[in-house]
Amino acid sequence: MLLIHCPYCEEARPEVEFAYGGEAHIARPVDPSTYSDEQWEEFLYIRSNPRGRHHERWRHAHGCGRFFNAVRDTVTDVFETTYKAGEARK
Amino acid sequence: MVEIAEIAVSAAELKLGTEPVQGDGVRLAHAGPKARYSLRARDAKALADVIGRALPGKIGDTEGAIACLGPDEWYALLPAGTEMPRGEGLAVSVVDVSSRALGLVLEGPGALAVLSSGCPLDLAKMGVGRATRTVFETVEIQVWREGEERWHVEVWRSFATWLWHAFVAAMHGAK
Amino acid sequence: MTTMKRFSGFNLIGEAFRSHQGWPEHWPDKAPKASYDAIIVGAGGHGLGAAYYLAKKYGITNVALIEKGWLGGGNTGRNTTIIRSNYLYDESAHLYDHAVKLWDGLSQELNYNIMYSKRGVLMLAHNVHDVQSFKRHIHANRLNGVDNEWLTPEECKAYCPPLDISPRTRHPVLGGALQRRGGTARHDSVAWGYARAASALGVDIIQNCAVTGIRRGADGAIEGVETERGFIASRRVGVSAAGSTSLVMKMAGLDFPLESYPLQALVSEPVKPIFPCVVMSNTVHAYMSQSDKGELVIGAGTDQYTSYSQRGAFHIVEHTLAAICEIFPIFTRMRMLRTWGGIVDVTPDRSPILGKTPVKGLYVNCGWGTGGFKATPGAGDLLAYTMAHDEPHKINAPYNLDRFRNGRLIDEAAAAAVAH
Amino acid sequence: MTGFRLADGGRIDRRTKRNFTFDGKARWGYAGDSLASALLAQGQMLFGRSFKYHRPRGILGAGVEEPNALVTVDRGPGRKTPNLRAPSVALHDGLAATSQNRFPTLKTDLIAVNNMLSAFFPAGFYNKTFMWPRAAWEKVYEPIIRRLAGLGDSPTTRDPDHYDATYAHCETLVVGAGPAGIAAALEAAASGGRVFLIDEQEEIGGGALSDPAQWAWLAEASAKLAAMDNVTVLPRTTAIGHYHQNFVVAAQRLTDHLPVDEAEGPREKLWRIRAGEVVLAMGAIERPLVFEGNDVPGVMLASAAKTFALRYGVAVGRKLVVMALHDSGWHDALALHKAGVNIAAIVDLRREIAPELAEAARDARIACYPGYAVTGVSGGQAVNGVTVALAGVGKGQKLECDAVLMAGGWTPTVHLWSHAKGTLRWDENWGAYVPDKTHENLRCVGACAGDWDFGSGLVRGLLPAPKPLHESKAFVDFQNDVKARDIGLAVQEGFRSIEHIKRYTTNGMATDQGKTSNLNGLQIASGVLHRPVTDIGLTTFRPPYTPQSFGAILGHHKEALFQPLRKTGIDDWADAHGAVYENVAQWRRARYFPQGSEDMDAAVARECRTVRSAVGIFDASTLGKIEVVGPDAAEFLNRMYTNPWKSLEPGRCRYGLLLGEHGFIIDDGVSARLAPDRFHLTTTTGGAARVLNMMEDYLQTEWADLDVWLTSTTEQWSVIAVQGPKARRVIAPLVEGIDLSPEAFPHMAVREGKICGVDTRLFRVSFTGELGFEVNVPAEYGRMVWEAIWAEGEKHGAAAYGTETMHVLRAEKGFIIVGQDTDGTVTPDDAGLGWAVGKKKPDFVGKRSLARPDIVAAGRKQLVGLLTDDPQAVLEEGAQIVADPNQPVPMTMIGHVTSSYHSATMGRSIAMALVAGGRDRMGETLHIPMPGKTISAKVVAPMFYDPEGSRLNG
Repeated sequence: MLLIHCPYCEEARPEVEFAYGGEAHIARPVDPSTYSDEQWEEFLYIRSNPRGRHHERWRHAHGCGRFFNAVRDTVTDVFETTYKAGEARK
Repeated sequence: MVEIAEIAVSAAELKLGTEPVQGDGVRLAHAGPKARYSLRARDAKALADVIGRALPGKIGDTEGAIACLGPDEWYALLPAGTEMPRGEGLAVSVVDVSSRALGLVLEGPGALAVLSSGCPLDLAKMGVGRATRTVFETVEIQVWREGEERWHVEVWRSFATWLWHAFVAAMHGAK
Repeated sequence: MTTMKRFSGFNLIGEAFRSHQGWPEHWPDKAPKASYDAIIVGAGGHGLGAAYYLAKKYGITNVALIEKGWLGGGNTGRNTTIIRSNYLYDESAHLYDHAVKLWDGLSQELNYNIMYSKRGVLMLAHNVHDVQSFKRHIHANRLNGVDNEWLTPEECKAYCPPLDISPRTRHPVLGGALQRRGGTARHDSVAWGYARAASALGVDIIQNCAVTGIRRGADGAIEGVETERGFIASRRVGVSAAGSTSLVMKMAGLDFPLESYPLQALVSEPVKPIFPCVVMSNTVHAYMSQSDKGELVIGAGTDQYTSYSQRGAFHIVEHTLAAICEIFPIFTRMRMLRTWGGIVDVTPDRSPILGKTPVKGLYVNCGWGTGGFKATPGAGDLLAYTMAHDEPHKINAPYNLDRFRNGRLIDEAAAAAVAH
Repeated sequence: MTGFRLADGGRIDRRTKRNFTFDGKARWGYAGDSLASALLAQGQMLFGRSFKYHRPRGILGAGVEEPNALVTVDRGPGRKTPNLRAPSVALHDGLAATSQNRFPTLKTDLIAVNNMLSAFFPAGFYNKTFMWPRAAWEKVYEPIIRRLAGLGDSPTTRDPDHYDATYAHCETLVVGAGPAGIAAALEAAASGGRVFLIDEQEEIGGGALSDPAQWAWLAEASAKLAAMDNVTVLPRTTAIGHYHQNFVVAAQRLTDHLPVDEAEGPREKLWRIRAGEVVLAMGAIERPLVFEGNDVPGVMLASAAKTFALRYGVAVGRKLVVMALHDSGWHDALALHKAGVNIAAIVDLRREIAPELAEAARDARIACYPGYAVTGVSGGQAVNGVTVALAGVGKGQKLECDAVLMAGGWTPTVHLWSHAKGTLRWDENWGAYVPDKTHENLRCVGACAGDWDFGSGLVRGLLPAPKPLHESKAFVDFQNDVKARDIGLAVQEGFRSIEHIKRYTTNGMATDQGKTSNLNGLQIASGVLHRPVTDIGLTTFRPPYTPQSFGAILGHHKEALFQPLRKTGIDDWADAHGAVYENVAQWRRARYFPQGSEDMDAAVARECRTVRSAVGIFDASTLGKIEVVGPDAAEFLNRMYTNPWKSLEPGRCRYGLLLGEHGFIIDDGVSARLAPDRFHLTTTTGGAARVLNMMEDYLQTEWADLDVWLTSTTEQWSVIAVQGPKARRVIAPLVEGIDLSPEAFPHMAVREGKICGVDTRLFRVSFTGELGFEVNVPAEYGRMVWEAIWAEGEKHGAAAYGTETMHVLRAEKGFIIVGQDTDGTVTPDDAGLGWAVGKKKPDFVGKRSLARPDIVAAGRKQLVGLLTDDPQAVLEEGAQIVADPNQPVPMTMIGHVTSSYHSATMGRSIAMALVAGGRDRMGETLHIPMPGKTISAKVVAPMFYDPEGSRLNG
């Protein structure tokens, strides 16, 4: 069970309090109708799925309830950092 | 030859306890009726003005029976019947959830162990007067440390029966 | 071509009298040649199958199979070896049944006992919605010529005695869907059998040779692959790299709709025969069978986050065993012997991608999620067909990349959607 | 000495006898004995039969590494446990143990014939045969193989025992309570932090338990630890695995060491420990030697013999020969001699022996054979001698003995280190892998760190083989019967990596998971391949460290506590009124209320008729509810749902349709606007949590600028649906402060007031097509209000109805159920809900996906109604639909039946179906091929009753 530092609660909490939210920094277009089918496909489905540094979303669902972002190494599962939603990509 | 004995009690047959249960150094009881409000706002001050009460500023702190659960979320646990203004039209959310949850109280030197049987938090490090949302195994709860050895647990109504018996199982060493 | 000493009881006895010194290598370890007619990246069951069928059925024998580690060392050697084809949609039923037909008689074809055991796969229904969903499967399967039948709780119990069908359990058994042709096979033997047969047909199996790049020509078409052991030229490259597919595709400049998740499985200590079939329960989240060795083989769930660590969380195992003992309460005293983790590559509709890519000469087979083993011969054959004809077979045509753009998804999981 | 029990010594209590049985025969030992030591004391050498060849086997080790002596312990009905290791089974009065994998008896095992035929069963033999005739694999060969394999028997009844589980936290966790572990614990404890010290054995001490010289110190240290309240010492507790960020799972055995009648409380307890720092002090396991006959009962590890003598006061033989490659063998031999065990000889392949050791041996009158090696063992079910030869070649000479001790060097126990993905380094001095790097706050101390003075030894722990490898009958993995030659064969057949060799030979895959065989296998392979061990690789250790009962792992999650079953506040009433239930998501819901001998069809028909003709009452409390509050509430809902919300006036309700971003329907429900800035949303029962999480996601991450908040109120409200022409009359007497007249309170409106004196949110909505109300009251009043409504209802001939009737009634109106009439691939237009999509809205969740090529393509499956030609034929839900029933299999299926019922109201069957191009097929006859018959049905609009909706007004 991972220990995840919640940037809002400012403490490390057990994974079972959190819900994984997939890759981070994939913003929904302001006006999707302007997107081509290819662009829309990319927004919906294309993911970087890297081996190594991964920017991802978590929600402290059973804690403060907030979504936030994290950088985790997908080979070691070690978190490099976590930061609040809306903050710039780290 | 496989022969599977019937289970003694089924999940459907579990009943929510009504009388307190005394275990080895720990007592499980109902907290009794409460008024409960889910309070939300970006601006704590605006919300405080609406409800006319002070709000704890830091997540996990409590003040006047109001806990700060998140950056824009507070939870009030007040005497039954307490009313609260809704702040119509303002950038706040006041929702009466008095009936949504039940309060269970674990008290005694053994209370920490019972809670820790299914809650993965390091509760020993949780100060008196702190409160947080967390889980007991798969069920979401709120834990309020009301005293060194007194813990108030908020749980949604329909999960209370399971939680009550999970506590009892932990109290009796899963007997 | 290397000669392959035939496996048979007769030869086994013969060899016994000379301490088995006459058995040759299953497959010679080859160094890469400068170029091949076709290259398969990834020597799991699917890649091995593709290499074998390219040589056997489609006449392309100058084939290199390159593998970054040891063949069969990925999900092929880490799964719970369940074989079935009772899928709902026509596309899936045809795909998996193509595989099941190939499983039948594969031992004889490869002259390698892969221990395909038609023990039957029983899927349990625990609520009204399960029943509706399974009946839909059964009717669709029947009209597709795929065997799948409905069993009452009592019939389920008779088929699998350790099952608790008491109506007082948390998720009472309301019935089950049984595919009698379903079952299990020995995963390592499948990999080794294909490897031995493929190399006997001239396929070069090159292990410990990671792909480091994919070379494309001015016209964008594939020219070959860069590897730790140098460049290998070929105008046809098939990638069958499971959890690593995203990484290989990036080398070709392609972003894929894939995510890789940890999946755990575990076995108990071996015991005498007690569990006669394969049982799956989606509602309780458990599936289990008993291996020839006597171990209870149990599939656990995936972790919630993507990872390549091949290491899962313990609470996943807790939930899995709680589910197993809920359905089969006689097993609480059994002991867990070994757990392990694999990396499963999952697509948005949880169905595979098997066919051509936007890059000429580059073909892909991926996205099998947790269900790849059962498809091994079929996936291998269809990848081989697609590479040989530069166009997909009608069975795998629907499993293209376009579906994520045009919305023609094949979503079996959604079809079993959570109810009202 | 009596039997093999030494005159004195050991930690056993010679005043307290323990009676037990082995294979039914009465035996006895002392308190403090293990099953193994007690049996050895009585001269039992034969303990079990091997997995494949059923060879007679004795004790190899004194701990968890034991591969041979597996027993089944029977503690009464439902309490049989197979495959326990005799050295790890604590002796107690009444212990009933039986040997395994033999037929019929341990002494005479007929299946030992396999042993004669072993030449025919080399590694991987099953891949090479059993292929002809084709059918015989499943019918003949496989069943036989299965019966021969499998060690002990599985339990066959429910386990009466209970199991406990907990989380725990500490600053320092020390795994292994040998001298190194105890020292680490004392040191950590001094700093005041919370310390856990856990050890798998009956008492702490580890190696010190086999060294009387350390007992005084051990007693002192134990007392000191016990006295510190920041230290928790857990014996009989095995750390089974290390997981991310120092999460260590350990299992404590609480009662198996006690007589059955004294065993109270849970059998085992699972400790899920999160530690700041983890210190591994798990010691090292001695390595057996690979020589001909090394599996004859009586051949064992030197360290085991030492433990049996010094800890349990048992000599493993009357005349022992030690085969050493390592000084530790000499130290153990001398210790044994000192304890009164007769050591006849020490054989050591090394020519140079440390002078002080050689001298001590001479003083002890122990014959020494430096430069010699054992080349063979004589004896069948027990050792009667060994052959030793100079440098292990030539005929050699026979030494009489009844036990042979192997000292092949040591293997650090790095299992948990490896679980944590810590890297390993090959240590030449040890001839073993030792811990190297880790990213966890984790360290090893003592032997498992490669830090312990065993003296020196031959690092390549192999004896010279007198025969060519392919003839070698020396065993590497004892339990799985893997011989040295099997590893040779694997290499010969082209297997190069240790992973392949392991899988092909099954070396290291037995219940001991290779604790004594992995390294020998590795060294043999490296020898054949002429490549250094480090080139062959290392098989990764996986949890658990030792086999762990399922029971402790699932803890409290069994039987009634397996998973919560959610019930509504009205559930008890339904129960008292004979409701039959169905499970929906985590809830149980009343499905129907049979009266007398009614079956479901009869009950549902009656309930339906009552609702249509009078009034019915339904518990809808499980529906998900979300209170949406804030100035931007309407804007938010407008973006989430397909239809427009801004125009909805306070006091009015609207049906909302929710799509995923992929454009497919995922939820629906009727929602009400209570005030300009406050909505009361409802969702499906199963969708509640999913929908709230999805809305939070958009709100927090896409539209963070909106001032609106979401609060789950699912459990705040009990919801009672009152439906039917008499609905208004039923609730009227109970309602205060709400004008129920049709003019004041139209369909799809909401009012707040009181009912039975309780606050209510009263909805005028209908999922039945009848005049209807949904009464929302605070959950704790649900039962009271329900009973009041019921009492009023009875005056009007009301019926309580369940989900099945609800389904029929809504189907008669063509209302969909998300998850039944949709399946995650259905768009609003497919479902005939195009009207619920705001055409003028620039955007909403899922809108863009609705423009994808395949979604706008013709021929998509559309929801239609079906009327069977035979009005009494009720289609099966899930049945497939074809246009041409006479086509061959595989048929072209054009759709399937999603909902199908007998409609008492219509006096015939009705059905809904998803059919390709369905709306263009109105009036067409389609076919539903069923086993043995084909049913024909006409395509109609999915609206069977009161199409103009006049009944809504009662």
